[in-house]
Amino acid sequence: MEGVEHSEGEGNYGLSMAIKIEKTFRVDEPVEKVWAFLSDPKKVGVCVPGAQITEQVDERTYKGAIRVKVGPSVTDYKGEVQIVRKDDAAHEIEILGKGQDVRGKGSASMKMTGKLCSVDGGTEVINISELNVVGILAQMGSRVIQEVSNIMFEQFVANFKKQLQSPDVAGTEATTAAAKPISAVGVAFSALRAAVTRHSGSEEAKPDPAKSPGDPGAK
Amino acid sequence: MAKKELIKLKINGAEREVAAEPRMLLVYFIREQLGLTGTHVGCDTSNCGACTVLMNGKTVKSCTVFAVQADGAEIMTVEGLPSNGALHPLQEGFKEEHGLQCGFCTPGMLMSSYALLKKNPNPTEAEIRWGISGNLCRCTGYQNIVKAVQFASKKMAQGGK
Amino acid sequence: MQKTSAEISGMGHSMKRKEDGRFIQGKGNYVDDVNLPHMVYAQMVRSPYAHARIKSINTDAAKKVPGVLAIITGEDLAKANLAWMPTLSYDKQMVLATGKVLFQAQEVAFVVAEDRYAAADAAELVEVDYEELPVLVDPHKAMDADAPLLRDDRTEKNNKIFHWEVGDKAATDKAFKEAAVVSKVDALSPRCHPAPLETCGCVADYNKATERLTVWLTSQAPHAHRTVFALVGGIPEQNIRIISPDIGGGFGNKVPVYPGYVCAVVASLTLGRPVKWIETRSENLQSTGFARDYHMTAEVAADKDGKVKAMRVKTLADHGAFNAAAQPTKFPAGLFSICTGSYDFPNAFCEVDGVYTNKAPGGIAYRCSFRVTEAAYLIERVMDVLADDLKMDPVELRKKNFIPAAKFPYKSPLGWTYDSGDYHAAMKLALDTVGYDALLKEQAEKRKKGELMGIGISSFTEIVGAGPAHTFDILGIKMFDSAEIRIHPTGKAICRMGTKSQGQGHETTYAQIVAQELGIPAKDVQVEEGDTDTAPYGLGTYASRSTPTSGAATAMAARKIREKAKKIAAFLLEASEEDLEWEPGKFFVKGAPSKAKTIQEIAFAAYTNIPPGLEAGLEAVDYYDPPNLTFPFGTYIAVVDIDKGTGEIKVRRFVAVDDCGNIINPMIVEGQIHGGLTEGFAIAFMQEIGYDENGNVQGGTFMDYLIPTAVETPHWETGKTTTPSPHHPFGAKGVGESPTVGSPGAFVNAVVDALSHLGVKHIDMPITPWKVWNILKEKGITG
Amino acid sequence: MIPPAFEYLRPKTLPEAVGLLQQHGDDAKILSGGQSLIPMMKLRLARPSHLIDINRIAGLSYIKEDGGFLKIGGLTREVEIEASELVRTKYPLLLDTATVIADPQVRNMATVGGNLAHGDPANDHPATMLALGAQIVATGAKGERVIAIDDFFVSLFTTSLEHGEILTEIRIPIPPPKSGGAYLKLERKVGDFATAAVAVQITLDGAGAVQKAGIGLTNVGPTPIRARSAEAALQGKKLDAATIGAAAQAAADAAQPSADLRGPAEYKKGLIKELTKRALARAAERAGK
Repeated sequence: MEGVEHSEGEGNYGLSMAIKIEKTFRVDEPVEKVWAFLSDPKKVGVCVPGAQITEQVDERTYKGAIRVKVGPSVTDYKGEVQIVRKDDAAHEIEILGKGQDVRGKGSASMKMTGKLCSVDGGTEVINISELNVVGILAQMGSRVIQEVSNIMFEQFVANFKKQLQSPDVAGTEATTAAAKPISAVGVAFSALRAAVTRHSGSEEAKPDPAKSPGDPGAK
Repeated sequence: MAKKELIKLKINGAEREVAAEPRMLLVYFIREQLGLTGTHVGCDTSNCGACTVLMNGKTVKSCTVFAVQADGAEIMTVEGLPSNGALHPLQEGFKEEHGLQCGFCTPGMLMSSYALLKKNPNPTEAEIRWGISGNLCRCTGYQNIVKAVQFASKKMAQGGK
Repeated sequence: MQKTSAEISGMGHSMKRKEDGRFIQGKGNYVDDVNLPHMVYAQMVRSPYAHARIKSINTDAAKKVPGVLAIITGEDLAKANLAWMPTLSYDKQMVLATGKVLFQAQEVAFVVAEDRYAAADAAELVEVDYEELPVLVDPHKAMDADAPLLRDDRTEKNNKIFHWEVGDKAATDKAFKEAAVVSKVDALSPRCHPAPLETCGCVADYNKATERLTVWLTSQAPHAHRTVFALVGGIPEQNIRIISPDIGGGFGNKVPVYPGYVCAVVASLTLGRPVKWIETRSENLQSTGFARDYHMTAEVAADKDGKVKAMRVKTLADHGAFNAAAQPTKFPAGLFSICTGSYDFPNAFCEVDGVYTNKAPGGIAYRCSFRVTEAAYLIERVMDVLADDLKMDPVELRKKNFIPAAKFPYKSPLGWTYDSGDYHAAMKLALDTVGYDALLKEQAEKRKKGELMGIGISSFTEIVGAGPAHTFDILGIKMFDSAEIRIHPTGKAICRMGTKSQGQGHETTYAQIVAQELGIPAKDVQVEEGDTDTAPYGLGTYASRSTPTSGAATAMAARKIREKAKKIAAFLLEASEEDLEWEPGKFFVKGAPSKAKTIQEIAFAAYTNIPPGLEAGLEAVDYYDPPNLTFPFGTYIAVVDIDKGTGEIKVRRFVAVDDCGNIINPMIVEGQIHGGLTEGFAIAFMQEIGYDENGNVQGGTFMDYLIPTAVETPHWETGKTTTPSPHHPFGAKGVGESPTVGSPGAFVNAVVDALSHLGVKHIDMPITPWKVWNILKEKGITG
Repeated sequence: MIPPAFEYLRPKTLPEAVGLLQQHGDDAKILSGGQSLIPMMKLRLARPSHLIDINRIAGLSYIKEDGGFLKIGGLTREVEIEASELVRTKYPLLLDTATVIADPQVRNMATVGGNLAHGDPANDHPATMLALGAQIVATGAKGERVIAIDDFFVSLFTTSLEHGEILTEIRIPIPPPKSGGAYLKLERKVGDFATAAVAVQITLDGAGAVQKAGIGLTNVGPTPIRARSAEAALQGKKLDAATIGAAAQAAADAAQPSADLRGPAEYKKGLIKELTKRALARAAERAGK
């Protein structure tokens, strides 16, 4: 089962920016190992291209940031990731991520529902992601948002499989430091250090935080 | 703020030298640094053509060119159309054929038409329509603008200029 | 009416426009061209959300940008009781958001800095923490029990703005029950935007020393705006001067007061420096007055022969987040009740419900006299549906039901008194011009070959020129308009008006009226508008009201001058007034044409040789209150060809026959018609401000809100009939909006006609190639 | 409307430009025509730290036949393509394409290289170059490398140009006799991106059968698409209605459009089918001449 849905509204209410991606994929690992990974936002977060978990707020809530880079366009979001529902027995999880553009141009949110099924030695991951974009990107980018989502999701799956198979996954905590960019779309990891420091007021204002020379995400 | 760059250019025949931030768009440079307000801003997505000027003889949307790129260039704006105190036949044509109403698109229209006639002194109606297709007008429906260009084309052929 | 010489160029002359000289030389003076010493620049911070609670606004980082002078938020304005302002429809609107935002691109903070660059950089750094709320974009859901409540500031805890109805419901329902045929159409007049090429903006300059505020404003109604500023801002009205300089198109967009204006004034009052605020195109499309968004249902009852018996209309009006419609007070749905159109309906009933949604506020008239475009489109559409239901030629159906010329003045079932009309004459001229019979033949042949061609008719009636004052006001100010004429000693004149041209050519046409009435050559008459310090009070230019109101006032003021001139002439000629006769430009003694005094000689005498007992000078003011509206009309015919493979529609021909009564300047009238038809074309085929379910604007820039270029725009063929208005001083009616009002129906009718043999009854605007292709695909014609 | 601040650099030579690009990293962008980049900067969707203006580098603007190729310099403006006699007489597909890009003012500035390097599937030249089987010459620190057009478009807005490389030349194999091409674009209005567009280049053999065909599709997927199955459907066949129909259907099947304001996905597929038919007919007519 695999599909992309781009719902169209009734009448003249035009297109919906809600993009739903359903995808089922298989990993050759036992279900418990996959569950341990999937149910930890710090680990899953690393698989989302350009995303990073910066802080754990409580048991179910994390702070994070994501940089979405499409060609010359760059959008930085920061926000929260929350585990809305987690069923260890059924291996089902619902995660809600919400971020505001750091320059006030909008927001993006994604609801991801993951369910694991044990199938002949491996695990089937059933993933439904619903993406909502608000603001200038949703106004201007209707022609690319869906493409970007598809690409990001494919990369997520690739990263997920790769991370899961890396030897340290089961034991140690996944690192919160930015990994090397792995994106074919040029989706780069970024800690958004400048934006965060500006927010906390600990550094003098810069007209353009994205260009901070110390940006660890820069190549 | 990035450091300012010295921009030296010739506008409507006059040499000017003004420093500007690299991000300054040519249209604001012309309007606000050089004080020539005939060139207008009508949109923010490079669609409307109200800001059309000639850069080295070719029309450009001056909202989609940085002023630094025009360093060393020759710029011509609507203010440079008349010669020896006489209106250009295109300017006459726009008035004679009622090719303008609110006047906001007119300078850009004139510059596109000017470039068109330079390239093609005797354009067909279709060629005129394509020639001004980078300029939006909300008032005239273009029909009289086409006539205005035809007026100028005829007048120039008769040695008007 | 006596036609004047070319030298005088009174009415009926295609005089070249007096205002063109500065525009063709790049010397127009638009608001953004105003450059004052010490002027600073402003940028609005806008909401990316359609509905959200504002948890906090942090301006610390923004304030640190070098050059930033002030950042104003809603809370700051609230301290001065300015966080909200009244709209033109007795609602209120947030100037800067407090508590929550109600539409995407709503004004949240106002950044003022030494230059544009600092203002733009700082605006990005204003941090607003929002909590998203459920978004309501579908007006049909606005009254549902589970719909989010948008306006929690109101006492009524629902999303309903108004219910308005007119007509005899019982009689109409009865007629429907008894009717042989009932035809119905659900038609959307989609949300669109006037998008004049110049966006809205202002330069506000408060002088602390003189305590005077001068505002250069993109205003179609400077006097009304001055009064609003005085009432809202508490500044004595004599200390406010509004200057509407050259305006780069208005089309209704520049009637309301926008938050940016108020903020710029507040910033100038605070800083004591001139503040320039010019919105970008995207801001213009996304936040300032939209038009239409009428969700309409029309039913027509008729007998078997197609004689109409009754009309019933039900409409849902989406007004967005605030009811900022520019409408006369007593008419929450404007003049929508003109929806019986050119047809003699014995009965009619019309009701409109207005609702709030999470969209930009507005409801202004886009080149339209208060909802007339919606009405004309609806009746012309439903008449075609009726014709199709009856298998009748739409031309025959219209002719059968036209209000006959002999019935004027005609009282419509919804309460209007049409002043004059001859609908058959306009229809005949249009049919003859387009060659209707030959087209019908061609269409029949093409259909046999499987080709798609359509002919669309629209025989519209307009209603323009509000007043009369007894019925029409905006915020209580009666809808008269004014003219003041002063004749100088050398016989030249200056004429000042309460209206404001935005490209209509007032500097020429008003001068021609003076020329017609006084014989002073139009070139010698200076026309000035837009400066509230000098012009007489008026309600401004929109709804095709300039000629019916200020134009009439000009004639009336000129006639007052002529009366005085007659006294002076009598004195100069040593004749009695009764013995004098007038021809444009001079009084002469009956039977002795050589004994004459020109208006110039009379003017000179008014200052140099004043008759005893008479005041010096030669001037007059007139505030004209029209006794009725005027009702221009016409027949438009569109011929379209459809490309089956791509769904593209080509407008092959378009014939527009207009009747706007007596014409001041035929060249200008034709130009107005070209422009209006082009806007109607865009509305029919290209334009829509849509919203997705999150309230994101779709069509918020010129990349997606499509303005046709010269390439797409059809060639227009125009024609005219002349049926003067019986009550207007020189029989004129107003024309600027007829083409926008009348043409969408013709375009849509033509496309539907091309597909009618496939069972298609209606397609909503904008009719894009993909909509057509989808229909063809569904019918198995393409794909 | 006010772009974010950036540093402006204007190298005089290609090596200098490449050096600057490497020195300033990923946030540095090449400014050639600027007609895609500057609008994005004005909306603050793009915020490069450095702009490296290559417009003053000599020798990057030319249109010439050389060594079996039509060679187009990376900095060649669209208007120069339109005005080229060589293009007009021998490369109708290229001429078709250049004349429907944006509007006259934009074409005076926009470059062919930029149109390709931007990697935007909505741009017009990519499909054309796919149909023509072009090659891209990229110049970097290590010198030039040639990239086959089929390997050039990687993903949305992403090409196989490496950071530090500049697109300096486009090479189009000189078409043999009995070749012809056409580009057909449906746009909502002049200046809009294509709702869909099709580029076709064919070469006929002596008997009038298709010897070689190239078909490229614009704005119907995350990258410009080469419709290989459609090309295969033509191979060795005469361009009768059945063949054209089969190729058109194959082209439509190759399209992966998304819905947007220009129309639903199904419509765009339908357009590809229709435009492919028409482009093939026009290309055949031109090839036959």
